[in-house]
Amino acid sequence: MAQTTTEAKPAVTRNQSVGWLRQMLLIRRFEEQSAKLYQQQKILGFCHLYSGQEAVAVGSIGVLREDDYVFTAYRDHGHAIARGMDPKAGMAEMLGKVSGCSKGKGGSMHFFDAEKGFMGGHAIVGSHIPLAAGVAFAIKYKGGDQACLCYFGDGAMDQGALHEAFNIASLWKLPVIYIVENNMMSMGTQLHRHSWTTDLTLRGGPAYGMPGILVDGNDIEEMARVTRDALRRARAGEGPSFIEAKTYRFRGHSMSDPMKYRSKEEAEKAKEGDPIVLFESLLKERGWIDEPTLEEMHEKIKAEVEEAIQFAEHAPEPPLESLYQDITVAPFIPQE
Amino acid sequence: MAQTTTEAKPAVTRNQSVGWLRQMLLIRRFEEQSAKLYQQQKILGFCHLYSGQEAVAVGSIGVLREDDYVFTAYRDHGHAIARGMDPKAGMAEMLGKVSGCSKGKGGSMHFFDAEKGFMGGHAIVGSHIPLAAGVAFAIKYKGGDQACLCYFGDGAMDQGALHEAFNIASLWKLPVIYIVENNMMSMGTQLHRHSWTTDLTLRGGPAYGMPGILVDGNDIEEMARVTRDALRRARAGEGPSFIEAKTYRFRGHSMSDPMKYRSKEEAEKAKEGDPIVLFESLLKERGWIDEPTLEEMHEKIKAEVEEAIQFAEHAPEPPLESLYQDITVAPFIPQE
Amino acid sequence: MAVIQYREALRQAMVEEMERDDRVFLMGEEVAEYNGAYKVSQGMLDQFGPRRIIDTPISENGFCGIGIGAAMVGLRPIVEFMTFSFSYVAFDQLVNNAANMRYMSGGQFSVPIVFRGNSGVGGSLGATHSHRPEAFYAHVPGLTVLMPSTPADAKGMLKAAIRSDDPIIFIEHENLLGDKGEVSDDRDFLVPIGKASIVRPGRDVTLITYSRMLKITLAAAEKLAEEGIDAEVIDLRSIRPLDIDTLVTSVSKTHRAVIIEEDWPYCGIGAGISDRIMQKAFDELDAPIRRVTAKDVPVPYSRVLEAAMLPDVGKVVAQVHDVLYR
Amino acid sequence: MAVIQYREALRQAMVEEMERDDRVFLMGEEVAEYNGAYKVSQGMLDQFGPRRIIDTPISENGFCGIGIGAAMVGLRPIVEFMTFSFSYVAFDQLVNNAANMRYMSGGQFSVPIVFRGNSGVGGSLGATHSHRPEAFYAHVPGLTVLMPSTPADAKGMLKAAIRSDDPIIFIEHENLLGDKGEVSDDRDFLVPIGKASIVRPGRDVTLITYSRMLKITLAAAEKLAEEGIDAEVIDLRSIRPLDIDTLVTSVSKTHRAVIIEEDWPYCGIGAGISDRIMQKAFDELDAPIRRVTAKDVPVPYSRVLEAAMLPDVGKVVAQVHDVLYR
Ligand SMILES: Cc1ncc(C[n+]2csc(CCOP(=O)(O)OP(=O)(O)O)c2C)c(N)n1
Ligand SMILES: Cc1ncc(C[n+]2csc(CCOP(=O)(O)OP(=O)(O)O)c2C)c(N)n1
Ligand SMILES: [Mg+2]
Ligand SMILES: [Mg+2]
Repeated sequence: MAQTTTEAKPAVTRNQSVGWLRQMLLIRRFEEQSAKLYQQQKILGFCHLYSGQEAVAVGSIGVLREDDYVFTAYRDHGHAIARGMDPKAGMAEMLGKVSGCSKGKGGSMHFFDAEKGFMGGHAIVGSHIPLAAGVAFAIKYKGGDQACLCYFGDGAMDQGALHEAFNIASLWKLPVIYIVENNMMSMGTQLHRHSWTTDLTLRGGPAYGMPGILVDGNDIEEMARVTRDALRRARAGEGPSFIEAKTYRFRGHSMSDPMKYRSKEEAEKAKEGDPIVLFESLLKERGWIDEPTLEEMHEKIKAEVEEAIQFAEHAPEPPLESLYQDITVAPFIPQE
Repeated sequence: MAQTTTEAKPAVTRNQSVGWLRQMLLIRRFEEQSAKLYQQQKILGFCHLYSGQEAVAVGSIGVLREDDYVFTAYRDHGHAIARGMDPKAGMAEMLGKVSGCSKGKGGSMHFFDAEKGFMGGHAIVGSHIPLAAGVAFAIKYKGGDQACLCYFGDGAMDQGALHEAFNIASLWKLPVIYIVENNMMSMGTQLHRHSWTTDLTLRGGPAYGMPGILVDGNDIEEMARVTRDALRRARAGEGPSFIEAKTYRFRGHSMSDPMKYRSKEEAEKAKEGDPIVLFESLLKERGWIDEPTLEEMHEKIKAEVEEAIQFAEHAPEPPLESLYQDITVAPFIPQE
Repeated sequence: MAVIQYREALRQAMVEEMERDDRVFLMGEEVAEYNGAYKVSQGMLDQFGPRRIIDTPISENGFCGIGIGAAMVGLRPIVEFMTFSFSYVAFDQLVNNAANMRYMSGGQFSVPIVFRGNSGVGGSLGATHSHRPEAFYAHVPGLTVLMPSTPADAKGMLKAAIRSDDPIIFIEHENLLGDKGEVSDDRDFLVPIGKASIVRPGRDVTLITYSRMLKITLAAAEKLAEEGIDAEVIDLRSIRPLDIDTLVTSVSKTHRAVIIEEDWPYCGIGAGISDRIMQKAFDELDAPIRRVTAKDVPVPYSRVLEAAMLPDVGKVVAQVHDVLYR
Repeated sequence: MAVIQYREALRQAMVEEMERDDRVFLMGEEVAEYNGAYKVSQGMLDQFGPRRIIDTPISENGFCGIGIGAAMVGLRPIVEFMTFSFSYVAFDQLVNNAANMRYMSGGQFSVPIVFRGNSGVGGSLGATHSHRPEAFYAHVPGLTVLMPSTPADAKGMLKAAIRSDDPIIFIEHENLLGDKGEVSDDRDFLVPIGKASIVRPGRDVTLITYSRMLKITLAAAEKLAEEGIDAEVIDLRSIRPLDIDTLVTSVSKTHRAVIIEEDWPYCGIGAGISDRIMQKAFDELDAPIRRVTAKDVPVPYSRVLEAAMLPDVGKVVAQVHDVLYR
């Protein structure tokens, strides 16, 4: 059974709160503009937007230390930005430019930022879940007290890789925190049609000897609180944790999804849970932010994303010789 | 949590009981003689003996209908014989003869008997677990009320294939019964070193919305009883079941395993739980069998296995042209 | 005859065979309620209902195994990979169970199943989503590998695949799905497995290709015609078994060959074909068999890098010039 | 120099590199307490303890991913497959994550990892346990594929692999583990990656092989010598990258080549090599490059069928006669 989250709100400072709101807004704006660039065919391939789920990444990454690690799946812009990736580098990546965070070789699904411990977006569902256990293994091997956060969707619960990694992580007490972002959809398949139960803590928590923590992923302070608990466990050598963050994606699965499977009412209703709106109200209520400051923040973010776009548009294409670069550390000998 | 098995013993007729004892003895003898033939290098490759675990297969297969199906892993001689495979065909297979149950192409790890619904021994750990769900799927698709029994070892709990199949079997309510033969060892690795918990019902039962039934696999009547319950569920369309049968393998993992990891004391102690000895005593206690009958049975079985060996030794090698046969149903065109 | 899309040809093949045979069903991610990630199964749920058009969880290894198990007891599953890149998480099921079951059981069990879905370098999908798996599967005896390049073949070959009693790896191409062409309405229109098609007869050089690269090859043939070079273009269609007779006949006429493929160069299909021609027709060759392949690098996201990686008309023409010593 | 087994050579390589570098560790099924399913890691748990010699559950996909993740942050894992046949359940991790991580991250992450274990037709192990995976992995840019055939190479190549900063597929052979040979004691004895070895110089024909088939090839060369045919025998050692220069030099001298391998014929290593020689040295060839391969069938259990499936001295000699037109 899921642990419910009944404790009092944790203390989050005003500064931190405002910073988190700022990050969520930045992600939202980044995604909205990405959608436009996709429609203009400046962004290509598969592109999955994070709008609606911002509180999950920002609230949990927000309580990490600089030397912790983060993995996620292909819906990765939000996590990268929450981890401090420069939006310029992200946008340039999506435009396939050499100034991108993966030199234009990764694209939307494969953001990387080694300096920030951002271990990548990964596009094969479930495939990165063992990788995160591997980083946690290395932390333990080296005797460190960092932790590794790993995000994935509800659909990834159905990949065998997850279960192999979970058993080993628990058996070896690895400092990894698994966060399933349960947006109730695996592409166009509703949760109850792909998982035998809609309570994912039954599948990922006690079944692997980990705490299975259900949390409202739209409540950023709750996200922070449960992640802090899990971090404490990890750093104390008590092993992995499993967090189910219930959330909702506002947009289609990817940019090519017309979302025919969703009623207008459902989408409208979901907007009521918009984590940004919720957090804005809360901060206003607390008197931690006022309308003018908020407006100024919105404007600054607009400008920041616009600057990122300009940067990306003007950045150079990768040179043709880079085709053969960064394949191996040793000189690469093409077998042609 | 595991359901414990506290009910009264089910009614098993005298005839059936004696038949089961006979089957267990036949399997034991078959395995002992196989060991000798392996040492003589008449049996090759990998050869995994079932001695000590007989009650699991015999007790559960014993309550199947003729039109049900059975899958197992590479430790498959016992299940095949319990399902009625002629020991001649099994022995000839191990000697690589064309009269073998797989025409000499499968060997010890790949016994098949289509007529008996024996769907094979399968040698990649975990790989047959989805196949069994597939047969169960076909049963449901065709509107039948058969069931599919699928055996595997505790080590197979660690393969992703199992978890993918379990979720789907539960989601689609497939008539499949999964029986983990928990002999506490995955090759040379003790259960507690490969699974985060030694209670496998935590990993395979409620975590997949199936009953997780723990049973003493050395108690053949208990095996029969829990399998009957699961069969009822399956035939009624209530979905899959997970049975953890605790048992012990008397011999090494395969014929090449010197079992250095095991103390003499442990092995001696385990013999006390020998399912054949237990069942013999029980039947004697009930007056269902007496010493002379038992001796006669032993003798007959010896003769039967000896006959199987003679048959196998004298059976012809596969003809060389069979190398290219039975690859595809359509005429096979080698790409040479 | 009607002019329809490659996508629609695939759909028709499945629909017709499902109407004909209740044992045939379609299973995969998003094939039912979503009507297919690439809309290949559009409307099929409406027509056949959820018993036969089945959405699966993202469990490729699991549902491929389920398909194989169902095939062992007489059903005839069509298993869709959203893209064939995702078949690598189910590699064991395809290469061990589908390919070997009949052999290992001494002929007792056959596996009449079709694994289908698109593949290839679809356009900035990056390294993990742009695989061309044909060489892997063609390497394995027990599997049959088909890759249609036109709507007509898409339909006729898929129907033949569904009627086959053996496991078939049926690989479509993302960039062909929207292509249009004439397709037979005959419900028994089948393209035989193992037969290549001479798409353009010619005298001077044999161009061997398959799937999406047929278009580039035909464009190159046009270009070469302008120079007075008469190229014969062969669309393999069947990768395993290979129609070696058609290839040898052609090379015995032209004495020169170029193989054009989207796959990597080393140990792939093109090398496999080149070797087989050399085995059978070395003395007919007036020049080495040249190849135009994708470059030996992971598939990059950037459109300029991706384009540089892939074969194009210029590269084909250059290799033809080379084998003609021009 | 000491005469040791191939198995022991592998062990020494691991031990020496682990003594040298704390970042190196060994992980796999039964590598620790059992001392290795094939005793390659004998005694290593005693020497290095459970922190560095680690038994895993039967979760190849899981622990390969764990190895890759650990390598991304600076460790240097050696991951043992009990046999390489079991790598197919981890195919995604090898082909997607190990091979592509550096490229997809624009060079930010490298994956210094060695995947090692034996492979091949080990003796009546049947279709699922006798895989020869080299062609699959050699097809993929980003991976390096090494296959030593002697104890000396086993040691020198494994040491080089462990010191490499890239993902290495290091494939041993079950039937070579007990072979003995002279091996250097020098703790810095490394066999460079990408260099073939001319095991027997000769003038008349080039025999190209690797791994276990070296023994059959050398036996065939002896036989041929009796007939006055002087065969040059090349042990590839490195499958990717291929030492094409050594091959071209040899073929330019002998003008004839036969490739001997244990793998299937179609789209495998031999075809890949044959094609590359043709590309570089077609004009040097006085005969087609012939091949001796395993038959194009799943691997049968029966010892007579298995023997019939595999290359042998007679088959090699016959193909040499063929290229020499005798
Ligand atoms: C192995 C594999 N199979 C299929 C896909 C295609 N695919 C990409 S995302 C996706 C849905 C995943 O849903 P979920 O895990 O819930 O994440 P979300 O998109 O909701 O964030 C699918 C089917 C894939 N990338 N990898
Ligand atoms: C995927 C895979 N990995 C490894 C092996 C080698 N192997 C065969 S049996 C075995 C142990 C399995 O133990 P368990 O599942 O408990 O079954 P038991 O042998 O006890 O019946 C191992 C590691 C294999 N056959 N397949
Ligand atoms: Mg989701
Ligand atoms: Mg066991």
